[in-house]
Amino acid sequence: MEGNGGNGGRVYVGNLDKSAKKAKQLVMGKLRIGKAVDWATAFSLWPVHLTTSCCGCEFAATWSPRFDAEQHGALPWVGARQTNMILIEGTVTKKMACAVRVTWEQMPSPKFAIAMGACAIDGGIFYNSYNIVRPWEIIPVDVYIPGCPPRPEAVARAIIELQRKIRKQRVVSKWIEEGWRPDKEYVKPKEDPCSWWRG
Amino acid sequence: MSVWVYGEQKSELGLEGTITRKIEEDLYEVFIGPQHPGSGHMRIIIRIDGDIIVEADPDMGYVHRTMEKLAEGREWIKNVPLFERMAIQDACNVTVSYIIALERILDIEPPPRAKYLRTLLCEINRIAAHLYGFGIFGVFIGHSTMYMWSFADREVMVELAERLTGARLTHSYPIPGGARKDIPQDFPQAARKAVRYFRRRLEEYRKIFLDNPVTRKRLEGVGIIPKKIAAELGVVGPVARASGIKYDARLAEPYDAYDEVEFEVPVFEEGDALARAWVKFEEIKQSLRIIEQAVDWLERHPREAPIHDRFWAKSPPLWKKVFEAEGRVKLLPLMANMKLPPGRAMARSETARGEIIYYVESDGKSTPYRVRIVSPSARNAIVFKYIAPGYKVMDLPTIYGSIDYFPPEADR
Amino acid sequence: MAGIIDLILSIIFYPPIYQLVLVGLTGSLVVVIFIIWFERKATARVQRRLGPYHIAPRLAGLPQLVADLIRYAFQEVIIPRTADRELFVLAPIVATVLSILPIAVVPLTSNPAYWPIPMDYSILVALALTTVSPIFLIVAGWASNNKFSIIGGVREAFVITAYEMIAIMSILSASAAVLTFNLVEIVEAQRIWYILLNPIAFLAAFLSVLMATSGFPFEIPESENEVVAGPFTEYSGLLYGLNMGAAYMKRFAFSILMVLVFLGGWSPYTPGEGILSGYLIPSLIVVAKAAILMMIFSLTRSIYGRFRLDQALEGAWRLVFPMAVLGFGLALLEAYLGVM
Amino acid sequence: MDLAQARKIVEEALSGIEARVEEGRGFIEFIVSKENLVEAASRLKKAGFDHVKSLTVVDYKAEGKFKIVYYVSSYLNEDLAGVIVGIGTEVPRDNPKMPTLVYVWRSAEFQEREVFEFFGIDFEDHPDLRLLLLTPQVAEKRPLRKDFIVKEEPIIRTTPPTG
Repeated sequence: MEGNGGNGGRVYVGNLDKSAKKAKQLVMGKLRIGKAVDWATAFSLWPVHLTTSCCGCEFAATWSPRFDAEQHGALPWVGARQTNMILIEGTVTKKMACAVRVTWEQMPSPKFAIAMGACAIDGGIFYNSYNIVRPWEIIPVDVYIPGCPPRPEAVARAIIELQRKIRKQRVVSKWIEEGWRPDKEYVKPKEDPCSWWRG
Repeated sequence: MSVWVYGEQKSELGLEGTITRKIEEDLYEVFIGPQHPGSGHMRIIIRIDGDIIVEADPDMGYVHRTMEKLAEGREWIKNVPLFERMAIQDACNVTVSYIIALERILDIEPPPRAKYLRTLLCEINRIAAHLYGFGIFGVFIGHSTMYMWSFADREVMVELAERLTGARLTHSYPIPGGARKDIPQDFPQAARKAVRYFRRRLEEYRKIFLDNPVTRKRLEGVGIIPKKIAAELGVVGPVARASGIKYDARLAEPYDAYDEVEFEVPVFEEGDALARAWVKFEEIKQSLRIIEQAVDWLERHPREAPIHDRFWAKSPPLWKKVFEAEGRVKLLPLMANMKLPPGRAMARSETARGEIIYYVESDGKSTPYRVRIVSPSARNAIVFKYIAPGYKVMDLPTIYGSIDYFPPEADR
Repeated sequence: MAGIIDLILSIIFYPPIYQLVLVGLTGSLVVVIFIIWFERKATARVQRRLGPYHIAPRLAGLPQLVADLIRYAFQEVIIPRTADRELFVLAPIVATVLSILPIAVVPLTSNPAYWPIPMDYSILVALALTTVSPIFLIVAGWASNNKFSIIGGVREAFVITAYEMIAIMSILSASAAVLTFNLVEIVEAQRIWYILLNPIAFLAAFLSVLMATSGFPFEIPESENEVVAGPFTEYSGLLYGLNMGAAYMKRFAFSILMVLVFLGGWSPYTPGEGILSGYLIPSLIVVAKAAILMMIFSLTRSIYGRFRLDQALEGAWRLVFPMAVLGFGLALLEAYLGVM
Repeated sequence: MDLAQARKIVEEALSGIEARVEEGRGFIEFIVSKENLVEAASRLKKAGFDHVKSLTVVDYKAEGKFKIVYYVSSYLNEDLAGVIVGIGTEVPRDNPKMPTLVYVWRSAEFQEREVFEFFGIDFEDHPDLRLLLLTPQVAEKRPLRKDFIVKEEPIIRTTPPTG
């Protein structure tokens, strides 16, 4: 038993996992609202506030009045627990990789990732730097945006692409039915990105 | 609690910090960042006693992309886009001093037209960067309208820069011996229109942000840096000028056209967060003046290639035609592989956040032997450690926003 | 079998319950969806942008909150291993339920047949119920076992001390003026809306409600730049959705109270007989007025930043509290003169 | 004020301390021995140079030494603000140790930490000598030393790219 949450069988909380499973069967099997869930998630992609590098400038500009990505329902939000999208903005350094991975693990599924900028694809201008990692080594990326930095229009376009992907491939309803992302492999970093911190 | 022994000046300046890791264990330790809305790409480890910050330890390096090392392996001119990534919203200001250092080693002076062009883009960048700072500052104290307004108006300046250089942020505009492009024909009208627009908008900024009672209450008397301590900590830019230090690299060692244009350097005495906001606000006004003058000068004088003859004389006639038609200076391929004579040079320029310094050492090869960059944010980072203690937790975003700290620039 | 159905029906039609379901749950959900949309749109308008749009261009993005809620409902709910499991799950649920509970006791019509609970102290009971739900925000912050949550919870506790007295005092000033604790009598007594007779108390109540519901100059417990999401930092999925809704539902409950006390309740309309005229129309008027009041509340977001905690407390005790006292004194004077 | 005048002022301040003067473009620097560094720095500070602009270390691998120069200037004395003066020393590459100047110029604190992690130069008596930018694994390699090499693709290919 660990802490006070180990038994999970108290009367007034009940076994959350079991009841969640039952509710899932009821909702997804009988009511068939998978399509609505896909629609809702597509228009509610909230990126978490994690600026990894200088593409953050254009990230900020994407939510500025001129481009206003909030039109598409995306609202940058503060905490990792309340969001469902991570937008890697450019280079991820070895020190930042830990933060990226931890943030990704903190986010509740179903979650999505957009990698922004040339650095996030293959290092870009810093390709031979000794202090960077590729984001796809740490988290599974859904959409890549080329450019150094990409224009805000490109970022908005990536959000629309992701929306289209979610609705076409029914990513979220499949996640609810099967419990994992069918279109993405689980990425486990080869080496622990937080080893420098854990010592 | 142990106190630093601080030379002779200890009692005089009152600059007492506590040694990290030696403080009592029972204080509440809060990690602010790197995934935290109150910090950009950095972490500040604060320890709080009640609501008061006892110790703040900036933990930088989350965006350290090894520019100094990479520069040693790249050709001289390929380093320009590399260094630009330090502060892409302020690209021209950040790279112009590297170019000046190269010109000092090459012993050439750009033609006056190139100087004015660089000055023009520098000031456009400065306004854009100040507005960026204002936006982040606004969001840090919960004022989302300031963020949206300043980012909306920043687009005006970004677009102006785009007309001039072809890129939104990463212009790579200055090159050794000149600038990459002349102004387009319709640029002066657009620039004047933008200046008029900004003069009108700045009043509205003042009303909603600087004179807003809630904002004033949050900013006044927060993060005070007295003049002597500011000098001791070596802070730069608006932070120093808000503390009464009249230092601006544009005045101290005029580069480009800054000794010919008229402008003032706003200096405030209070040294608190509000004064720092006001410095930036007044600087935007001065930048508008400089833009007007530079545009007038460029319009009055005939178009000529804004690049030193050493590079331009060897160009084939076709490229001169390209310049006539498009105003674009094509670079010689030898420039990419250019070898600099051995020598050492240092140059400084005033970016939006303060003075940036390049130390460039050449050993006669096509790549630098050593480039040392000291960026304004790297010098201002020390403020967290010495100024934040003693203020409340809710003042930390205020201090962070007011010194306009930009981690990619600080970490290089 | 019939007995059970009767029992269930009698529970549903037990007046406080159906008022809670009809106005408290359904009404507040509709109003909150509208208000959050309005808040985002109005802020966007001030900030020269569009706000939520592409989700339903013809409705100007009105279903945005529906999408957000569905997304939250089907997202994983993470309960940290170090959290106090039971309290962590229960706190937001209880807080949400409690935040609309005041609606169960306020009469929304003058027709006695449709009063939820006929009693003479309805304003006192309603005010007492509003003070319970913030406790569970503190519980939520404590149960999360996260530093930011705990700091947020402590801030919430500080803010409670500041606004509670003011809210109670300024809203009770109306009952002091009419010399009754019965909300119906207070509404009936308002030949002129009480806001005109005692604007000071209204202003104090307005500010205290802003503080109670994290309205913008006082959005301190959830101040994102220091404490991420305050007490809700560790909450995800449905539980966070509940938390977020709770603040707005609380604002809705307060707004209904303020409408009854200051804005004449169902005032231009005189409730008659029958469920339509006796209950639905007057309660609709009250809800509509409350929605308008909430729209005014949401405008502060685009104008102000947030105060520091100590400044907010100082302002509350030094400025707003004397204002509430003054309003109360004014009410007593009015009672003496017999204005109402 | 130009560099020639600044040179006079500094030479006056440093009288009695043996210093090698080196001129670069845009700055002037005085190289003293390791033992005299703190004394020389204190005298410069008294002469009005109140903050460190840049702490520059250059690794001369062939000569087996690091050159460490504190480039200082003045804020409070507006005459001196226009010049950059360096005061520095040289330490051997194999055992880089030198006294800290934090107690003379507080503005050098973070830059000394940076030099420590990038070059492995040990500043004796530095109050807080920890890593600043790098992770321990990267800092072990001392990345800015010349024997740490990053590869760069040549700009002109000798063979055309295939495929």
